[in-house]
Amino acid sequence: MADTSRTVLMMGNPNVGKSALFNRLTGGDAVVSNYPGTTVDYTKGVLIENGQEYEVIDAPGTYSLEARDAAEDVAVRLISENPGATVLVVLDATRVERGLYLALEVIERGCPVIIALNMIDAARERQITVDTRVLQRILGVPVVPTSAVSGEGARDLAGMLRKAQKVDIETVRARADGQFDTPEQSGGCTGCGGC
Amino acid sequence: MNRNSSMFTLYTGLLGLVTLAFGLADILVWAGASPGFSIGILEIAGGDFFRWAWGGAILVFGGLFMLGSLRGRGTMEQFGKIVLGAAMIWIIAGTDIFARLCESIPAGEEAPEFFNSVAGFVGGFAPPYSPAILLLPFTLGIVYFLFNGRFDEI
Amino acid sequence: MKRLSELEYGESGVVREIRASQHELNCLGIRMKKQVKMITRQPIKGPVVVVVDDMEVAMGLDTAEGVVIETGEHEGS
Amino acid sequence: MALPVQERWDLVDIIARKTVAAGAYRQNLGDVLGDLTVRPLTGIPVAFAVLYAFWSIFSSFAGALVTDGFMVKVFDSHWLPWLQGAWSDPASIHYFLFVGDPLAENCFEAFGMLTSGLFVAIGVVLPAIIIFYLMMTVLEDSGYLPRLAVLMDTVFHRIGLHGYAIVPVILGLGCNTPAVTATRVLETRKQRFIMMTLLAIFIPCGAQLGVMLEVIPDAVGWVMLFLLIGFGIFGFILDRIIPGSNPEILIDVPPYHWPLWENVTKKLMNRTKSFLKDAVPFVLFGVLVVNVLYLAGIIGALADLFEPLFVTWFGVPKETVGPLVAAFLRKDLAVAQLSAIAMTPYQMITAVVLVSIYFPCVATFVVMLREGWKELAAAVAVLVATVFIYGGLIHAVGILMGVA
Amino acid sequence: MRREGFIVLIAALMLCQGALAHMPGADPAPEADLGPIVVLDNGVPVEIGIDDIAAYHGGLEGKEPDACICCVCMYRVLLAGISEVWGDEIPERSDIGVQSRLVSDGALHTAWYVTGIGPGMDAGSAGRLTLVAPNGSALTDYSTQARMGIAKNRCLGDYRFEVTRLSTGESATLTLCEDLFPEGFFELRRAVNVDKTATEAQSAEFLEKWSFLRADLLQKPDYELFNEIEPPEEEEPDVLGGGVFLALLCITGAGIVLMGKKRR
Repeated sequence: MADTSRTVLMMGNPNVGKSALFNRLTGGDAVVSNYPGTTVDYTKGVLIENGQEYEVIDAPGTYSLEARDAAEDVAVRLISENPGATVLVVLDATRVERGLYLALEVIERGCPVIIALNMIDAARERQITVDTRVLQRILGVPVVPTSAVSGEGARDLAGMLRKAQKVDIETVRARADGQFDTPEQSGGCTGCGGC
Repeated sequence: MNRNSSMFTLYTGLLGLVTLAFGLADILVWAGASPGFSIGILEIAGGDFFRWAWGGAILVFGGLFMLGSLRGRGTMEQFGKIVLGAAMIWIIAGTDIFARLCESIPAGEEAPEFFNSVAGFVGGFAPPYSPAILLLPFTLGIVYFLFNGRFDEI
Repeated sequence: MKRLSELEYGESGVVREIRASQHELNCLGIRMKKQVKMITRQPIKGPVVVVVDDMEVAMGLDTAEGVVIETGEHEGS
Repeated sequence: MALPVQERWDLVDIIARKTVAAGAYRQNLGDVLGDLTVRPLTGIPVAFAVLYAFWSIFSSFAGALVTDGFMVKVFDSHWLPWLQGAWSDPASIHYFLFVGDPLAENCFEAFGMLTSGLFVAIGVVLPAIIIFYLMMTVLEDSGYLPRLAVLMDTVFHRIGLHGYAIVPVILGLGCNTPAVTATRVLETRKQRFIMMTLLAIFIPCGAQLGVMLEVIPDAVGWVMLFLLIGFGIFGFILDRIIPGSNPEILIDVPPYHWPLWENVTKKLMNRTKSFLKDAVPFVLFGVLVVNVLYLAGIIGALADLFEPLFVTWFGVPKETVGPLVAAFLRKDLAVAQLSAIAMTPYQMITAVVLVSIYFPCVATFVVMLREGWKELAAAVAVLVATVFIYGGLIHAVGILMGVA
Repeated sequence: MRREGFIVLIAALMLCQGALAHMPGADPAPEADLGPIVVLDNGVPVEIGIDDIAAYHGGLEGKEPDACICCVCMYRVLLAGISEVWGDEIPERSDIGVQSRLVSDGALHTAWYVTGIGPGMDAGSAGRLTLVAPNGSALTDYSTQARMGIAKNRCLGDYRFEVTRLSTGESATLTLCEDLFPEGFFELRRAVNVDKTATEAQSAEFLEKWSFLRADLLQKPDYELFNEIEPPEEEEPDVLGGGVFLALLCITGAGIVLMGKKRR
């Protein structure tokens, strides 16, 4: 943990496929099940992307940073212990709202954040569409649709890791209220899906 | 469509009744009403609590689920109950067949060799069968509907 | 107005008030103005299962009693 | 910079409204089945059917196919005679430690490290563990487990847990060590303590199940029944005497989907591997230590010491002390040893139940220690009391029924 | 008959039991899973298990219930013989005829008990028992001394029995297989029981072999005991039935998988 900038912490609600995504990213073997709370301890793995080595930590699922049980406690402790780490927030595309709450909390902590919109195939099946571009614009962090089951988007996600952004929550709020801060966005493409 | 639907209702009703009867027979034989019998290719051995009392109860529930689907209207839910009832049959029959499979692969304790002969292996699947296995072909109608998504029409 | 625990099978309504463990319920999608539908109530004071946003959530009976629901054909959020 | 909770939710709502569009969702068959399996009227029979399938496949595969069909033959007619012939000097200490009884005709009764130890580990326990984890994986990946949790909550809530405790319980039926870690899904320390203690005491591990199925197939049902009743009674008591809160269940119930083959195999491999790593050394080492203890006369001394307790209070023969000491190292092996002692069926059931509720194996101890030594100490205290009370209770029941 | 039996009984009690009866020091008999002999006593079915025999024999000897080799042997003879001759029918006691070259108390008591000849039983419904001397002629003197004389030189040939259905004359002859008896069994027996010249080691050896033989008699299937009974035909596996089933299973399974694939 000498160089925390190379640490990627995966956070997300329980049962959104964090572990499956972790396995896709690192080739590791975290345990995955179709019930919330399978991961009760963290798993570490290594991802090498463009010559950069990332240490990926798969945290237990948590709904918020106010821990409810011992497993969530592990997750909250992880984020405190790795202050400089990039946080990969995994959202379930079929249940975006719940994940967003956690994502906002993480953003408020001032961590560099990148969002994986996982289970995108399940969402399509359920005819739920998530506008990634708008989401990206509002949050100001890269959003990558993925499916850990089929592997869709996992490579994109790895490539985007270095583009994780720190954002100020007030600007998020401002953008959400409709005041898009255009110049900042259009100038440097922070990796929006549109390019 | 209407004719189809009433045919299907009749079919599930009959299947449910037979399943229910077989399940009850399993339990009764276990409880000692009969020392176990075998008619043609049907055999109810009784004896083992797990297989005949517990397994029989599951068949009873399977039958009840199918009969229960006849009541009410909600189409998806009705079909769900039918599938669940058939699943009970599949569970019992599946485990029965699996048990036969497991028993007919090795040669048996006395024999010096490890694997059973091909004839012995195939012979392990010979009749008589438990009621659940006999019901198996009759659930094919449900499988057909399952795959064709025809349950909307019921 | 009814408590969530008092909904009939298949009955749905809109959340108007959450009296207890609001944060936890919120995290699971049970929030103000959300449409919930009762799936099942387990016997002898067992938990209840409801559907919110096409997702099933199971909760204890006491928790469910703390959620006030307005029934009838109201639009959810 | 942090927002108040409510404002954060408001923000979430705004963002969600701008980005998410849900089309008309049509309920599919999976959803209907999901609902049906969580309703008590249909769900409970389904739970029974699943349990039936679980046990039936377990005993067909582990019992009939692998152990009886192949392993017994491999070990008894090939490995044991070869070892007995090849190992020099049947009267020596090392022969006793590694091969055991030179006259033994099967590996269960030889009690050498390379005979009974290896046979139990590879021939009996390994197939049991593999098939158990395979079915368990399919069950959890399909999404049935949370539904079972909801159905079980009614019962579990009465004993200070909530339905989600079914996860560690089922895991514990495979091996107690991952199960202890899995208690973290429970919320309060009270719940976790109750769960850990009950796990250590009343949930037999897959290794033990496999051996029971092999040596006392007729009594397994009774043993499980007694354990289940004990689980209920002592859970109820612990809930009353342990301070702390008992929050209610509050979980997502995910929709069903087909388990992915690669995920299942991967998980099976991992779990089996970690089991082999943890358990096999313990079994082999356990046999060795027990044999050394026998040679040193310690087991004999312990047997004399505890004889009054065992004979009068539990109603089992004094020879069972040896296996009970062995149980500390590996419970499954203790069951195998018990099977070689002559006793009545009821005594056998009592003894096996005692082995189950007696100390958990060393590996479980280590994991429990990791979760906190205070909990461990308390759990041990509860355990000693439980063994004493419940063992006596079973004996009393036996006397009342006229079978002890 | 009853009177005669009574005398024999008293004689048996009084005389040395060396050649005939109990085996002192033997272990209790092993558990055996033998079905009972079922006979009709004036139309009423009576079930006779090995424990009944042991109790009867022990009782006549004035001892604990005891299932000695001869009892067990005769029991198996009757069990097998009755099923050979009567098949599935249940014989009337009075219809059973037994000829035995084994003349020991145990065999005698067992045959008495089953055919209803023994003391304390209804002579009216009794069958017929004939003891046969080694030369093949029927024994007339059933006294213990006479029988002891024969029993002294017991050999394999003495284990020869015939069970007859008196009403039809159908009968089955049963002889024990040679390989049942451990090597040197009869010599040992003579040394230990008759001549009393055995060393302690020989006695112990005999005891062990005796227990072994009894366990075999109790536990082995009929076809391993008697030369006349063929081992049951190795049940020819029903390949056709199994094959049909497997074929159907495979075809349906494949059909379902295909249907599932097509749908996707």
